[in-house]
Amino acid sequence: MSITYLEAIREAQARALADDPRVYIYGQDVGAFGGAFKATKNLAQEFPGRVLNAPISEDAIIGSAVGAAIEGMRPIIEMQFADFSTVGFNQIVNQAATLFWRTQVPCPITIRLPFGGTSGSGPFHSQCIEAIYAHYPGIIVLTPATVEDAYSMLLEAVAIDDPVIFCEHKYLYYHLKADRLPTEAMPVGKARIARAGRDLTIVAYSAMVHEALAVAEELVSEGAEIEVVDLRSVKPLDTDTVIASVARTGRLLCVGEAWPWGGVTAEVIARVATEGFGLLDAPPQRLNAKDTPVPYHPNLWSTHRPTARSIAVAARNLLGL
Amino acid sequence: MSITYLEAIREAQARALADDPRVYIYGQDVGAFGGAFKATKNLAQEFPGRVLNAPISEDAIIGSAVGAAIEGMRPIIEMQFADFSTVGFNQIVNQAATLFWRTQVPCPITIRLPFGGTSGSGPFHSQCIEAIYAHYPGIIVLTPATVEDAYSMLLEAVAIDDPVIFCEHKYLYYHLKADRLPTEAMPVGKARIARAGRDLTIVAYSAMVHEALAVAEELVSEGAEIEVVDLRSVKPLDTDTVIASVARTGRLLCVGEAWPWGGVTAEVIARVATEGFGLLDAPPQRLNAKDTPVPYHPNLWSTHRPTARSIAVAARNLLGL
Amino acid sequence: MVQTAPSPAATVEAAPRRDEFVRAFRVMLLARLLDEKFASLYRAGKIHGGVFLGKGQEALSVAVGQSLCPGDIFAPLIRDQAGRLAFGETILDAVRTYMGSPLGPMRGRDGNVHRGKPREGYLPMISHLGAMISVVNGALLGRRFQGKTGAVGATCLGEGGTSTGAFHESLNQAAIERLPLVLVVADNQYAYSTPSSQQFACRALVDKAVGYGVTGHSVDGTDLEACLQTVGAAVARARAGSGPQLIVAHLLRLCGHGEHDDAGYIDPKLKQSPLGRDCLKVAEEFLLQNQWADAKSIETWRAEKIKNIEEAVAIVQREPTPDPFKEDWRALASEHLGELRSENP
Amino acid sequence: MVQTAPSPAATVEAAPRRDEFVRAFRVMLLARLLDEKFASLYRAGKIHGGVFLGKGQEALSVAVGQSLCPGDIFAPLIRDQAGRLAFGETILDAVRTYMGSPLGPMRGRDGNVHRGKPREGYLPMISHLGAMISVVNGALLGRRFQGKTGAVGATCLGEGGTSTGAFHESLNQAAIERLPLVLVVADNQYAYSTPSSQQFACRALVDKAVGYGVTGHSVDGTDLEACLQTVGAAVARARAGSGPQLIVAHLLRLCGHGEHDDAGYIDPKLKQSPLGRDCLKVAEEFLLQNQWADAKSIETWRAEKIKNIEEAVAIVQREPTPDPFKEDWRALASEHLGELRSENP
Ligand SMILES: Cc1ncc(C[n+]2csc(CCOP(=O)(O)OP(=O)(O)O)c2C)c(N)n1
Ligand SMILES: Cc1ncc(C[n+]2csc(CCOP(=O)(O)OP(=O)(O)O)c2C)c(N)n1
Ligand SMILES: [Mg+2]
Ligand SMILES: [Mg+2]
Repeated sequence: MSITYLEAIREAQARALADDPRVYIYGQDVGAFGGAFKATKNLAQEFPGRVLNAPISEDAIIGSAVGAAIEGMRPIIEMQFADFSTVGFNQIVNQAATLFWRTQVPCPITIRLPFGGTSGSGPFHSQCIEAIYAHYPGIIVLTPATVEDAYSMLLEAVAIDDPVIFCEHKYLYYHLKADRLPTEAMPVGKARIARAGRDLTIVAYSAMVHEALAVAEELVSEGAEIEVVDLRSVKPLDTDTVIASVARTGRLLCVGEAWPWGGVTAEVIARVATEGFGLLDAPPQRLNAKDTPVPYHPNLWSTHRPTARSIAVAARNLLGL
Repeated sequence: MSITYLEAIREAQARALADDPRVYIYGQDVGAFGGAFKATKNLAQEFPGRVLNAPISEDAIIGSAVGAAIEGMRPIIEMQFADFSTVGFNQIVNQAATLFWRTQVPCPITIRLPFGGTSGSGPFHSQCIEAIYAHYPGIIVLTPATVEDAYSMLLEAVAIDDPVIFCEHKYLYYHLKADRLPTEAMPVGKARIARAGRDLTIVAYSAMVHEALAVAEELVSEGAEIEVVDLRSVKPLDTDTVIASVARTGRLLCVGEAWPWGGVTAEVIARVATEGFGLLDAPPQRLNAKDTPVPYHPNLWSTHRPTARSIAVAARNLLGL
Repeated sequence: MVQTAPSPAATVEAAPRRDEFVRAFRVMLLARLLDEKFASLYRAGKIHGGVFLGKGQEALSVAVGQSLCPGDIFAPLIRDQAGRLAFGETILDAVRTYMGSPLGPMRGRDGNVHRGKPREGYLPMISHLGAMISVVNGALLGRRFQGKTGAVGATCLGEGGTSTGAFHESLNQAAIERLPLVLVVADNQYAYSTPSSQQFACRALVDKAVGYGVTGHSVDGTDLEACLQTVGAAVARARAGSGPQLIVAHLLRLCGHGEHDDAGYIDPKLKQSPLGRDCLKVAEEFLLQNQWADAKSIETWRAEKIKNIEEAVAIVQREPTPDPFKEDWRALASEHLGELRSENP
Repeated sequence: MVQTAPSPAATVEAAPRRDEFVRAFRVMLLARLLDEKFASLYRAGKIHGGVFLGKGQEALSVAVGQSLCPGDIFAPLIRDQAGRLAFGETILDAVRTYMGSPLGPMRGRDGNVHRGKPREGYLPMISHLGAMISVVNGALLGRRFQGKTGAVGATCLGEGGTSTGAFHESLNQAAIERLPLVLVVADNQYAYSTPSSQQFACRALVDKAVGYGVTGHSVDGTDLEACLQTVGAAVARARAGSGPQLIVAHLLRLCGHGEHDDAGYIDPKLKQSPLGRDCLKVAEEFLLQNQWADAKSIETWRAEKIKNIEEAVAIVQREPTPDPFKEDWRALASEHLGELRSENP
């Protein structure tokens, strides 16, 4: 048996629906059709009345989730693409994110954002916008990089008493497979050492973890042992694990698929520079997508985002190879 | 004669309207009433037909500005409060910001955001959200800290062929006065040494510049010479001026009124750490607002944001005082 | 409760109508007096930030609050002091929120009209106009999921707020899900300084109802009795399962947008028109005319309410102000997921 | 242009009508064939990303494009191949955009249906539904500021798109400013898989018009002649100064949402109903019946258009693909304000 990242997301939702009567799913085409990516395949049939199609009204979709959460429900919201969450932005950052702080009433909603670049998807179906949510207080932002995390972190997201932006990478949907679903999991908030090493720490998250791992593998032949830290959650961000890794390696490269200004890589480097300055043997470096919209043509797209190729260049530079 | 920051903004708009027939102003209550803050006072009367009231439709307000820009106009859009730009967010980051890159047709629109905290304004009338705009490609984000910059940078914003988010600080509206309007100005994109010093660089922008200057003044008596860099523009960010200052002082404290995660302070520190690592004699530090919504009560508000008091504590720590 | 002897005109059938009217009038009176107190505290510099009054809108607002039952959901807006009180808000909670008391429901974190108690179905507005409607929808959906029936959700908006995308998306959402939503629009002729002619171009706002497939109601917002009847009927229809109800009330804002605003832009002709009548005066005259109350009892009520307000203000003024060092500065319910770095110490 | 001899039925008055119809038909035919070519390129793996067809919507779409004049503004949506061609788009531009050619108007930066030439009044959609309407408004406002009169702006939307806040805000904005906007809604019964019953609850979408104070038109979207007449009349009204026009056309999407979608969810009853008629076939039959064209000429047209399409594809396939090293990777028009740091080298 083998299960994809996408199937893991479906399975997590099936389990959440089965285990907790407070859970329901709401989003465009999530009903009988099973969602644009089939992440809710058969769930409407298996859980009648609990998986609802929404109109093309992202603002109202999110707003209603907050209301239901106030009444004790635990909605899972599917945005058809992360990019479209910008029209529901206000309800996320000003309604959902402030509720608990203002009233002490928790707002347990999970907003699933199919995000990240895939070839040929262009400027409006490829964005990585985790940073704009992480910037606001009152929101948790998760970025699972593995099939196991897609499953266990989504289950945990539903259990968390705060709004969770669940960034599921569309590139990983079909490309990533595991043998089985996990039975135990690291908690949200903890980063993972995806590969141990002692010469350089590459901090990455979501799809970039796999690019970083490929580089670590590739550079073995050049004598470098690269440690790869998978952040898993970008807010909260597990600074301790990152700093402990840098303490071991003395060198930091932070890689993100998002735009440069104020992204995860800026936040990670700022934390390491302020809290772990003395551990650094060389200037920390970061690698982001280019500061333009995400291009449509594969030639451009594969240059716009970091890849194993460009990460390897940066890693070699940092390692003096 | 004396002129406030707010009046400077009015004067810049009057001059833009007078000098360029392509300029018009559109926003809620900007017409005969002169705007919620009176930033467009008398402009509708002085420039008939060119200062239009808008319905409460931020999405359509911004979208229409893009259309007019395509036809060669240079709209100035007033958001009543920066916080409400979140409902026009999509048109800013996905429509305006991508137009030039997609089509080579420039999108010269200026979006004025009255932003920043004032006592008693609470979670939805106090936000500093420059970072969410700066994160996106295709947008320029300005944060004038002085009366002179409010005037000259707004004029320059209108002349720039790209969407400009013009963050005007509500606290400075009435608190800041100058003798006259400037006749010449530093260009957008250049940071300013607001005060020279050799022991510590404090990088700040907008209202925080004045808090930083107060600290610099205060710490003179303790023997410290603090250099204050006013970023003026947070995107583009004048890394060269910041790094040159750090080269002189060896120490960096970056202060922002926004939330911590991925804000201007993260970006500045990441840049200095990656590009000017060797210049730092001590770990760089940053100071932001607390990671909660902006509180209503003055007691809470004045603790939530950095102030001269808290900046002085951080500065003393960095200086070993 | 009513202290006058039943007048000859008051037949047996009229008694409940009279009781309802008098009850509403007394809440309107309280709301007006409380608003006036806030205005005077504002002028005295005792309130930080803005003060937003409901002057001229009390009849409509009280009708909404009073038409609801315990267990219903209510998301009022900036001009709903009357509706809030009718729905059960205490004077103390209102004063505490305006003064930023840590003992109020918002604990000094949020203020003025941004207050509520979500656990009691009383939803605290965020400032973004239109944004509360879908929250009410969701609360009603939540009830439906839980098999709880019979509740209604009401929320208020100005005519300016109907221009928001949020208004549209949420009214449509309610219509599709056939939720028991009562959406009450006070067309008070202005959105801040912007006249309705620059806000919409339809002949009557209530004409929007048909485009959503919801029931539309139109009412004279200066007439308490009409408001009670129309809103009461709409709430009853929603409760009975007839889906969303859109009520548009016509009236004039009899104050500034906020207390900082002298509203010099309001067309004097409107003030003289029937729209410009003060609903509280109209209701008082109606009371007297019908002999449902006499001038003396009204004076007694007024004195009583002023006393209640002054007591509440006195209490709150003696309360501690929020202590930043006692704040946990945590925006998350999940304590273990909080971060405390790079912040203001 | 029309290659058949006038039939006896075609009176002198009918000639312009006939010419218009034939012209439109030929564009519809081209659009259908071009769409089919995109579908086959997609199946052959030659197109990256999605392919979105207008099958069943050509009559409506062509009517929009053909009713506009040079100097007008047009913001089409995903199912508007016909309207784009009628408005003047070349086959080459369409193919180049789908194939990501650097010589196309979007130069490989954007693709498929996201294309246009803003300088020519042809606005390139962003994906967010409803977002183009206010851009058209603004273009019309810009013209007004410049004293340029007589132009109309048209834009298209699906019935699903009417649920967006953007639709509402922008139609209201156009109504307030009384802009010459023609908003064409294709109610093709589904938004992706979502049937209209889960998208809105009003009896007829056109009932929304009254709530905005704009003129509403309803039309059978499978009937080319009706589309030409209704859209033509609406455009004329807008041009004459009657303010925004809302057109709702009824039809059925005769393809998947995109070519990845087999549309198995479409109710077979709808396919059999009059809504399910193929507008191209209906128009062809109408042509033949009226003897405005014979089968042979239609075949000739088809062959000619296939040839044009194949030529264009052949050209584009020989064109270079975008070269990332020739890209300037700059999102700003203001070169001096760009930043090139911390990016992918
Ligand atoms: C989305 C949004 N944009 C702008 C504002 C600023 N604002 C606050 S109240 C107001 C006017 C509201 O007018 P209306 O809805 O008619 O209500 P009224 O004040 O007349 O009761 C405006 C523009 C806001 N709160 N929300
Ligand atoms: C704001 C927004 N939300 C979601 C989407 C994803 N999406 C693309 S097309 C589509 C369905 C559109 O249906 P409709 O408007 O009826 O047009 P049709 O495809 O039927 O022509 C959806 C949901 C989007 N493009 N924009
Ligand atoms: Mg109003
Ligand atoms: Mg459709």
